[in-house]
Order: sequence, then C-alpha cells, then structure tokens
Amino acid sequence: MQLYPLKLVTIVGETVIMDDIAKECQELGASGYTLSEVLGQGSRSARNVIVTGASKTMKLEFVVPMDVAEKILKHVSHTYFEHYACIAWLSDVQVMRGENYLSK
Amino acid sequence: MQLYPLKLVTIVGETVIMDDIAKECQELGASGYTLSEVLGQGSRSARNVIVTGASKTMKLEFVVPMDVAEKILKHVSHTYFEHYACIAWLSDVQVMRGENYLSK
Amino acid sequence: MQLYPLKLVTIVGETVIMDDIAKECQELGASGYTLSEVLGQGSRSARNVIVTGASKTMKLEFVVPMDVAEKILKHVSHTYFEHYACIAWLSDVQVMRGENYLSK
Amino acid sequence: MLTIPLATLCGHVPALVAVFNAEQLGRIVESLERNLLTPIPLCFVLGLICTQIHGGIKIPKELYLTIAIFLLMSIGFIGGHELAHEYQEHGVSTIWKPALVTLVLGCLTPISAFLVLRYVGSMSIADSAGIAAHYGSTSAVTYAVANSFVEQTQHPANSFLPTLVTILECPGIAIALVLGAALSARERAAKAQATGVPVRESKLGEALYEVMTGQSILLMAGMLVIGFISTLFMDTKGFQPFYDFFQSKGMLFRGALCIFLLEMGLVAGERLGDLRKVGPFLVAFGIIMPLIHGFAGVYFGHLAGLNLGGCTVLGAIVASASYIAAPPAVRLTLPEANPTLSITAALAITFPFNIAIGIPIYFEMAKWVGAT
Amino acid sequence: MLTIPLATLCGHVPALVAVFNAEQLGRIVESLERNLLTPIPLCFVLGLICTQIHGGIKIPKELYLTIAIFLLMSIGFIGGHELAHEYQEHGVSTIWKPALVTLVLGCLTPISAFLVLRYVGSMSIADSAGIAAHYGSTSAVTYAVANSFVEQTQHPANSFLPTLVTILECPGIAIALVLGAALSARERAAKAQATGVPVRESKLGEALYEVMTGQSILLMAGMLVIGFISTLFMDTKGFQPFYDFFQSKGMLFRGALCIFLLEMGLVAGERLGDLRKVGPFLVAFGIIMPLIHGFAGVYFGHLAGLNLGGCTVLGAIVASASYIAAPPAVRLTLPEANPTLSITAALAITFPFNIAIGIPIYFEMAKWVGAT
Amino acid sequence: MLTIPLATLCGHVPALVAVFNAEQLGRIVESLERNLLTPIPLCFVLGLICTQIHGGIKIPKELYLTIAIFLLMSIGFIGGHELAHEYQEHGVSTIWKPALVTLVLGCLTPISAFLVLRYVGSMSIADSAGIAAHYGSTSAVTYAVANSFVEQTQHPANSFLPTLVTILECPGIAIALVLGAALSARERAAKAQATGVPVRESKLGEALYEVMTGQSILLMAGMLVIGFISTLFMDTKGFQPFYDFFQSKGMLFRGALCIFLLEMGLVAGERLGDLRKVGPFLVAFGIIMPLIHGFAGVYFGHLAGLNLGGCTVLGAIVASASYIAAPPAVRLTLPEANPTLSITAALAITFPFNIAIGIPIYFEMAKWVGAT
Ligand SMILES: Nc1ncnc2c1ncn2[C@@H]1O[C@H](COP(=O)(O)O)[C@@H](O)[C@H]1O
Ligand SMILES: Nc1ncnc2c1ncn2[C@@H]1O[C@H](COP(=O)(O)O)[C@@H](O)[C@H]1O
Ligand SMILES: Nc1ncnc2c1ncn2[C@@H]1O[C@H](COP(=O)(O)O)[C@@H](O)[C@H]1O
Ligand code: NA
Ligand code: NA
Ligand code: NA
Repeated sequence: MQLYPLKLVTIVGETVIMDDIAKECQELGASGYTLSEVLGQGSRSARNVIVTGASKTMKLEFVVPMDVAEKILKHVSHTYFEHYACIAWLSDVQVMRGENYLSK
Repeated sequence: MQLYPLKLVTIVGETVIMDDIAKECQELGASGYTLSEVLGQGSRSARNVIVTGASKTMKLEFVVPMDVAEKILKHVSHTYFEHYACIAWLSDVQVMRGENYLSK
Repeated sequence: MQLYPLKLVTIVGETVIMDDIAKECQELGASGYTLSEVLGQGSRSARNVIVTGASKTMKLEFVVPMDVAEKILKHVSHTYFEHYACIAWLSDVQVMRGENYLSK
Repeated sequence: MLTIPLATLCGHVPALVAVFNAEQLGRIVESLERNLLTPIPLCFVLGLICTQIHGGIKIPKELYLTIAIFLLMSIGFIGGHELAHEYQEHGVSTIWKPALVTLVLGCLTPISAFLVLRYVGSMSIADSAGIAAHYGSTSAVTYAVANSFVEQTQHPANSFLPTLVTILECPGIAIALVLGAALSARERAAKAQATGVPVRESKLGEALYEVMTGQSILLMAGMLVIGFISTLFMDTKGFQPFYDFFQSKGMLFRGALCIFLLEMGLVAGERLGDLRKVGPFLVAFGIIMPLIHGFAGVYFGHLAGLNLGGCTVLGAIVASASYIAAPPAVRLTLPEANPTLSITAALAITFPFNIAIGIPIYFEMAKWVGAT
Repeated sequence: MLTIPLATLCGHVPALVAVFNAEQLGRIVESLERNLLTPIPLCFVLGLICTQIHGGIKIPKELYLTIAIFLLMSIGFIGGHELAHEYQEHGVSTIWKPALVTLVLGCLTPISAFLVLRYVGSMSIADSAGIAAHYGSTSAVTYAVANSFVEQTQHPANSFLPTLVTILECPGIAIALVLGAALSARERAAKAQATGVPVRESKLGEALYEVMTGQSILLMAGMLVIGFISTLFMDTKGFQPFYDFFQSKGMLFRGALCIFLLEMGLVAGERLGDLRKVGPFLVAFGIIMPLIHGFAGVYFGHLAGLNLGGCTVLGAIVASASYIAAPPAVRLTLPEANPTLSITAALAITFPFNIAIGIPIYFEMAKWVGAT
Repeated sequence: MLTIPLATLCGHVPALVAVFNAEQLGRIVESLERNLLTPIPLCFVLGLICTQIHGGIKIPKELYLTIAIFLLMSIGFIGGHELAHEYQEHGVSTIWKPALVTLVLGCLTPISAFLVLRYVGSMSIADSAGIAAHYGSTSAVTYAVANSFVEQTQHPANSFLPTLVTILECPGIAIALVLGAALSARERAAKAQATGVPVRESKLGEALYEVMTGQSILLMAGMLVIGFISTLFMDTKGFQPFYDFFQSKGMLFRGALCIFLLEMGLVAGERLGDLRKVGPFLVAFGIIMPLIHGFAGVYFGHLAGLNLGGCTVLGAIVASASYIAAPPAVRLTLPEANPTLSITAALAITFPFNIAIGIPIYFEMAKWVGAT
C-alpha cells in the first residue's frame, strides 16, 4: 500500500483567531483540518484572553502538500504572529491514500 | 540516553468507529494508544454523524515499529476508508526507552 | 520565509504528574508548552489513578532545541518513567519564526 | 402478515383526510395555538432563529447530556411510581393490551417506513433500512413534550405510558437493521468479489446489543423499576423529595425541557441547509409518515383502551423518529447509508413537525376516534 | 454633543462628594453590612481566598457556562413576564422614557470612559478604546446581584429593568470599537508602509455582528419575548412550573448565583496578581469611573421615573463593565490592545467593587436624588 | 499511645460479635431492607448492573463534578446554618467533645489500618501506608447517604455532624503519608545507591498542603462559615431561597445523590474486575476494617454525647474511606504504591458495603451502645 509524502502543519494559538485561520487556510488549499482544545503557556500567553471558563488555546492541524504548507505559514506569520499568541510548525508525514489531500 | 526510532501512526475519524479501530490495532501489535476528542472538517465530513452534542471526530495515536504501522494502515484503509470519514498518516519519532513499545 | 529546525518533544502520562513535568521542563529551558486531555491505554495504564470522572491521562508538547529536548527526556526518564505510566518521544519539526523558541 | 396493517392503515386514509374538514381544522388551529404559544416550542423556535442569523447561543454538550439523562430518569422514575399505583389497583389487567399493541406497532412501523422509502421513494436498500430504523424507534423528548401538552389540556395520559415508550424504543431499530443487513448482504458479496477486497464482518449483533443496553433503555427501564419498588416500600414522606425532583409536572422537568428544546432548535437549524440535499421526497416522507404512524398509534391505542391523553401520546411516540439510539447503530451496521439523509429527516423535519403541529393533530385524531 | 453629559456629570461631582457626609456614610456602612454578609458576596470572597492560598476549588467550565445560560434565560423570561403585566396595565407609557435614557447612557459611557483613559490616563488609542468597550457595555451578573440586593431591602426594581439590561448590552461596545478602529486606522496605515507588511482588513463589521447576535443578547431578548407571549396566552396553572424554574426570587436562581460568584471569585483572584502590571491609574479608574457612571445611571433613571430599586439597579448596570461580550470583540478588532489591562480592570477591580461596595452606594445615591 | 485505642477496640470485639445475635440480626435485616429499597442505593445498583452487562449509561465527568461541588457546598452551608442555631442555644458546650473525639479517631484510624495491612496482610510499606491514607480519611458521599438514612428513620443526627466530617478529612491522610514516607525513605536511599539514580526529592509537603487546601475542605469549611454568618445576619425571608437550594432534606440534594450514586455504581462496577487482582485479604480488610472503625466511631461518639443518629453517622464516616482527596496525594508521595489496590478497596468494596449494609449495622451498633 503506497503512502504519499505530505506536510503536517500544526498551529497552536489563542481561541479567538482559530476559526478565521481554519477558514482562511482552506481557501489557501487545505482539503480539511483537525481542531482540538488545549491549554497553553508561552512567551505571550498573557495575551491569551481568558474569557472566564472558556478554553484559552486551540490546536489546528492540516495535512497538505508543501506549497500549501508554505502559503499557510506565510499567511499566519504575517497576519497573526505579531499581535496574537500563536506558534506554528511543519513536519513530514506519510499519508494513507494521500492523493485525497492534494490541493483542491 | 538512547532513543529508539519508531513510527507514530495517527488516525483521525468519526467517533463511531474509533473504539473498534483501537481494539483491532492492539490485536495487530500496538502496545497501547492515545485517544483524544477533536473537531474535524474534511471532504466527507458530511458523513460524520452528528449525534446531537456529541463529539464528531476523534484522534488516535500509536507508537509502533514499522511492520505494525503498515499492518495498521492497511487494515484501516481496507476496512474503514471507503465508507467512513477518516484520515491516517505516519511519521518518524525517536522514542524514550522505545524497547517497551515493540510488537508484543 | 525561513523555518528553524527544532525538536518536538511529546510526553503522554497520568494526569497527577503532568503539572510538575510542565514546570520542571520550563526550568530545563522550554519557552512554553501545550497541554491537552487524552484517554490512554498502555502497559501500565493500571497505574493510572482513576479519580472518579477525572481524565486519566494528559499529553504535553514542547517545541525546543535538541539540547533542551535531551535534558527533558533524561529528566522524565529518570524521575517518572519507573513508577508512573508515561511515554515520551521526539520528532523533527520546522518552526515558524523559530528563533522565539530557543533556550531562554 | 404485513399486508394486514397496511390494509388497516390504507382503509383509514379517507378517515385521515376526513380529519381535516372545516370544523376539525378550526379545533386543530386552536389547539395548535394553545400548543405553540408555550415556552417549550417557543424555545425550539428561538434555537432555529439563532442558527438562521448565525447567532452565538451555545449549549455545552455536557449540559445537553445532563438534561437528557435527567429527562430519561424522570420519565422512568415517575412512570414506575404511577405504575405501582395502577398495579395496586388493577394489577396488569389494564396494561397488557396497550403494551402488546405498542410492541406490534414497534414491529410494523419500521417495515411500513422501509417499504415506502424503497418502493415509493426508490432509495437504496441501505438508506431505506437506515431511515426506517430511525422511524421505527421513538424519541423520548417528543414523549415529554406530548405529555406536557396533554397535561396542559387537562387530559393527562394513562399512568403507564412511560412503560410504552420503553417498549417502543428497540424493536423498530432491530427489525430495520436486520432487514437492511439481510438484503444488502448479497450486494456486498458481489462487490467484494469484483474489488477483491474481503467483506468486513457485519457489526449487526454488536450494534443490536448496544441498542438494547443503550443509555435510553437502561435509564428509563432501570428508573422505572426503582420508582416502582420505592413506591411500594417507602413511606410517602420519605418518597416526597425524590418525587418532587423527578416529577414531570414539576419546575425542573419543564425548565429542563425548555433548555433542551432550545438546543434541539440549534441542531435542527444547522441541518435546515441539508433539506435541499435530501430532496422533496424525503421532506414529504418526514411529514406524511408520522401522520400515518401517528394515526395508527392513536387508533390502536384507542382499541387497547387508552384514554384521550393516552391515545394522543401513543400517537406522538409512534409517529416520532429516534435521533439518539438509531444513528450510531445504523452507522455501524449499514455504512453505505448516508447519515445526512436519516438525521436530517428525523431531526430537521419530523421532530419539529411533531412538536409544533403533529401533537395537536394526534389529539384531534384521538377525539375523532372516540377516545375520552 | 458629548460635552453636555460631561457637564451634567461634572455639575454633580460635588453632589457625588456630598453623598459621603457623615450620616450618609453611616447608612452606607449599614447597608454594606446588610449586603456583604449574605451568601452571594460571601461566595465571591470564598473564591478569592481560595486563589490566594492556592486552594483546589475548581468549577468546571461547563457548569459555569450552564449557570450563565440559566441566569440569562431567567432574567429574560421573568423580565418578559413582568413586562406583560406592566404592558397590560400601562401600555408603553411607563417604559419608553427609561428605555430612551438607557440607550443614551449606553452611547455616552463608552465615550466618557475613552476620554478619561486617553487624556487623563494617556493610554494608547487601542487600549483606551478596548477598555472603553468593556465599560460601555454591562454585566448581567452585576444586574442579578443588584436585583437580589434591592429585593432583599424590600425595594424591588421596576418590572422592566431586564429590558434595560438588554438595551445596554450592545451600543457601548459598538461605539468604542468604531471609535478605536477609526482613530487607529491612520496609525496602522503608516506602520504598514514602513514595514511593507500589508494591513490586514479590519474585522470590525464581523465583530460588531457577533456582539449583536451574541449569546447574552439572544438569550435575554429571546426569552423576554417568550416570557411575554406565554404570559399572555397561557393560563396561570400551566405557566406556574416555568415561573418557578426561572423566577429570580427562587431557590434555583439564588443558588446558581452563589456558585457563579464562587467561580467569579476564583477568576478575579487569579487576576489580582496582574493589578501590579496595570498600574495605579487603571486601579483608580476601575473604582471612580463606575461611581461616576453609576451616579449618571441613578440620576437619569430618576429623571425617567424609575423607583428606588430601579434607580439603584440602573446605576449598577451602567456602572458595571462587560467581561463576556466585550473581550473577544475587542481582541478581534483592536489586536494591539493588551487584553490584560481591560480584563483585569473589569473583572478584578470593577466587578468586585460593584458587588461589595458599589451597589449599596448606588442605593444611597438613589435615595439621595429622591427616588422612592 | 497507640496501644490504648487498639486495646479499647479489641476489648469490644466480643461486643462487636454480640451485635450479631438473633434478635439483633432481625432488626438489622429489617433496617437493611428499609435502607436498600430506596432510590439512592438502588441507583448505585443500577450503575453496577449497567457495567456488568456493558450497558451504555455514561454520566459526563462535568455532571459528576458539578454534583460533587453541590453536595459539598450543601453539607457545609446547612451545617453552618444548624451550627449557628446550636451555637446560639448552647455555645460550644455540646460541640467540643465530639470534635475532639473525631480528631482523635482521625489520628488513630490510619495507624490501625496501617498496622493491620503491614503486619496482618504483610503488604509493602508503600501499599500499607497508601491504603491507610484512604481509610484514615472519609467520604462525604457516605456521610450524605448515612444522613439521609437517619433522617428517614426519624432519628436526625446532631446538627454539628458536618463540622465533624470536615475535621475528619485531613489528619488521616497526613499521618499515613508521613508514616509511609518516613519508613520508606531508608529503602529508597539504599536503592538509589545501588542504581546510582539520584533519589527524587519527596513531594510530601506539597501533597499535604494540596490535601489541606483541597476542594472538599475548602467548599465544606468555607460554606460552613458562610452558612453560619448569613444565618446570624440575614432575616429568615431573605435566607429561605438559599436554604431551599442547599437543604439536605430537599429535592435537589436527594435527586443529586441519586445521580451521583448511579455514577458511583458505574465506577465501582468497572473496578469489580480488579477484585481478583487485589486478593482475598484486601477484600476482607475492606469489610472488616470499616466494621471496627465504624464501631469505634459509634462508641466514642456515644461517649462524647452524640444522639442515636449522630453516633450512626459518625460511625459511617469513620468507617468510610476517601476516594477523592487521598488518591492523588498518595500517588504523588508514594509512587511505589499500587493505586489499583487502594482505589479498588475504597471504591469497589468499602463504599458499597457501607452504603448497603454498613450504615444499618452502625445504626444497630448505636442503639446497642445505648445511644438515643
Ligand atoms: N515552546 C513551546 N512548545 C510548545 N508549545 C508552545 C511553545 N511556545 C508556545 N507554545 C504554544 O503556543 C501558544 C502561544 O504561545 P506564545 O505566542 O509564545 O504565547 C501557547 O499558549 C502554547 O500553547
Ligand atoms: N487535510 C486535512 N488535514 C487535517 N485533517 C484532515 C484533513 N482532511 C480530513 N481531516 C480529518 O479527517 C476527518 C475525516 O476527513 P474526511 O474523511 O475527508 O471527511 C476530518 O473530520 C478531519 O478531522
Ligand atoms: N504504543 C503506544 N502508542 C501510543 N500511546 C501509548 C503507547 N503506549 C502507551 N501510550 C500512552 O502512554 C500512557 C502510559 O502508558 P504506559 O506507561 O505504557 O501505561 C498510556 O495511557 C497511553 O496514553
Ligand atoms: Na416511531
Ligand atoms: Na457600563
Ligand atoms: Na475513615
């Protein structure tokens, strides 16, 4: 069974921006995403708005080809990194039936 | 301190099948698993049964040797990929005291 | 846009020790961490204290340079691996604006 | 064996129509108003509106689950309590007939639904069976709303209706799934040969067991027994606080229903968009099938000797479609079935229809068949 | 246009001081005691203490959200119920003036707050506007506590106060955000040129819409309508359980408030550490601004014909700062604003101040301006 | 110092046996029935059954936590309320003796448990100390159930029992952990030399602090103070809704207990499988130790002048084992201890035993020692 080499982009940041990021990244070519609630601590976590009881931080994952990955990282870096608490990284993954997750 | 090179298999799919997958993968040789609730969006997420209020999607992770990883991906690909919303990928990890996670 | 090659250290273990681990790893040089609730099954999960209704297991992620990664794994391996249910692994990641996450 | 009920039903279609003559209509509209302008359906409407304007109301999943648990426990506990009284007075004499009728309806409704879907709607076997499983079972919340309705109209239902809800939960799902699995087995085998992919063993047994030992059943049946026993063995004073906590006329039950229907409105509203996807046939099915099943419930309920409230509520629960127990069971056993179809029909069409319009109609039907 | 209210306010600063003469003080202290030694504020204190000794009390997020939903629904539903009675008796004659006054106050308080922050505190445009958005809106919990206070002092507020809370929620946030966005637009443009990074399109519109269709508004306004309608169309007997469930004098509402304030104490306590960060000016602002806004509320409320309880409660809600609707809206539209400042001021300074000391003071103010 | 209590206890073992003579047994069986056939224990049974048939009942973690919070707050608040009345009438004269006795029992029970485990059961130091920590502390839910029992038998316990629960929570855990840490320190040092791995500093202090400032203590003690104060300073009318919300005879408290015990049944049921792992000794320990501790509680309670209900409840809480505060503390300080042993014993053996059989026995013991 063949596996496709693709990129896994992981973005962790304050909840208030994650919905927008998810939307925007799909426009940049991601075929889908996986979102989860986390608790985070970082250099700017003071920035994390603690709306009482609400989850501070969320984690967003995209399985995408390299070109889309770069677009996503550029976008997040330019639009959100300055003013919002967030971090993003890239890693190599071998995806099952990966052809389904190539740019739309 | 030596680290063992092993594979991390990540499966994200609709909740209804994840328990079975976890069981079956342990039979295929995984020494354990880590399961978490996520929210997902994908090409077939329409398929995700939204039982009111219940979490749509779950994420399942296995740290396993290559041979087990392949068995797992084959199994998931054949048994679930066609009719259920799911995605699976493989990545390289260096595991602490990895000897504990070799095939049983 | 340049990406920094760093290490992602992932630790999964029983809830009762995770706060301490998070604190100790920051002292070892991690600039932050991401923590999430998971459900786990492993060789020693019997060890996982099931305080009624509370989450058994947690997952802790650090984006750090190699030297810090090694310190973290050494510490966890020596201090917790023997008596507590936990697993830890290392993987390679390319981090956006990675200079922010170098040792403090 | 299955022609009879169809005959019975068809025999009554004119009747069904007759229900809608002028004077009847007037009465329906009136009780429609009496039903619609109360907090419970209005909260459902609020939820719908919220989704349509993309509003921010969010009911935490755990609150939803908590209310579901409370409602199921209440229905069971109070049911058991009433049953104990009924039992002390009349033994089983008044109960066995309605129970039997309910069981029969639980076995026939999935079949009638399947036939209509497969042969009138010419849907795939899997989809027909999947949807039939939903309509063969019942919705506890529809029961609760119908019960509140008849209580508000001063025609409380017979004490043992909760028992009937419990009886109605399983058989429909079981029969529909068995039907679907059997009929689609051949297809799969063929496909398997073609593709060479081995057929994965069916999860039918597993799924059926999960339905029969599911949360709804265990909580309702379990609390029914508990309510029954403690009514027999406790003094009224000691029993009172438990009664106050669970009683369906009480503030907790009614208040919880409001919040629950708000959430139902949010969920149904999110699904309104899928109405286009499911097409006109399924929309019609989601309204007409309940009317037919509802009439069957009312009619047979009357034959079994239920009172006016009882016939109405039985009609409502027979007409209702399950959206909690059925979906996962169907998903596991009939993966080819598209869940969007079944859930949209059950949640976005039939549930609102019953809550808003159906229940008053079943009430009029019950009067019309002569229940008192 | 904005000089007038300031004038009005300044004109009354002596008055404001006069409030604090000996005999008044005595009365304040007394009602302070009457207010402080009740479970609701004491639970807040318990929460504070717990954080200071790093204690283990944890209120699950979902419980917090559930209580918030219940409180908002109650405020709306009972509000609508009372409104229906008021309406049946006097039509809109008694309501329009207070509603208008509230709307005006909702438009002026963000501006007064902004001016003080920007020119007295010389804070950045973004921070000034961000904090102003919080103080221009209101806190439903402060309303609930104020309402309990006046009920306990046997001076219940006018029936339509919940309507005023709903009116007060949005305008303040909207005006402050528009102000901030407009004023900081130029700055950003300049910066963009310098860095060459394109300006990201403002999310103002989106954020405003989210505020106006947010949970607080929809639940309060929605339940207000539902309470209104069902009061008109249901018989008292059928309405009773819903009334018992939601009523603000009832055990559920009061008990829920206790748990909610325990959580508020935990949250405020965690933020006490940030008091150092925010500096003395903001601390002073968090106490004096509410006193000024509170007096404005009391004064104009009296002019609009509110009773003693009504003036007190209006004062309290005008004085209160939003910590639920405002933060995310500000975060989205004014990312340069440091949320630690606004949230600490609203949660760790103004909220406790109002709960503990403010409300009794507004009560005395109301007496002093002659409300009865 | 520790020989005395043992002597006292041993001296009463015959007595203990005597409790079980024919006529006594009859009475026990009878009150067993009176206890068992009520909703609270029956809900526990329902939970057990559900796990044995792999049923689908799931209580959301947040609901469990919410009920726990509510029960602890209720116990404290009503306790404080009653205490205020008691205090106004008799000052501390009636309270200090029972309080002292409770403290003494809190210090002795962990030691007696440790000795039995270590020298009769010859378990490891760590395991003995770990389990002793559980049995030295108490279970608030066992208190609540015992309290409901005596209220239902029309022998309400003395008003200050909640105070005793609070006193009993900590010392047992502290003493057992110190004991275990001290004794196992040498072992570890040796082991460290052998392996060369440095000993990780003990987390004893940290863990003890966490126990003493844990949720249970803070909520119970905190609400106790709040209930006390507001009883003294509020008028009855204003106090009523809070009383109705929290009162232990009320529907909320009893209803919440039902749901809580359902969950306890689910948890205990999951652990039944571990009974094999823990072996016959621990099973016997889980039943006999509570009987001994329970008798000690009843006996000394009687000496301290508690009434019939009071002795029964004190017996029950002394007999009960902690499964909330103790486990994490033990896990942190005695990692070598196997949590499966302690939790299975506390949750799957002692808790059900006390709920079902223990409480009625302590009731009979109390009668037998002459409490009235
Ligand atoms: N070194 C790190 N390792 C893992 N997660 C991090 C790290 N630094 C930051 N994060 C995550 O990114 C979020 C924002 O970080 P920051 O922008 O540094 O405040 C934090 O809440 C963490 O969840
Ligand atoms: N490109 C992607 N990146 C990350 N997660 C994905 C992606 N596509 C799908 N998923 C996850 O896999 C689940 C099923 O995807 P699908 O089968 O495409 O509907 C979704 O609910 C997502 O959680
Ligand atoms: N092979 C594995 N793959 C993924 N996660 C694992 C694996 N083994 C253990 N874990 C996780 O690590 C935790 C502790 O494992 P253990 O110490 O083996 O009981 C478990 O609860 C799982 O969440
Ligand atoms: Na049905
Ligand atoms: Na305000
Ligand atoms: Na004990």
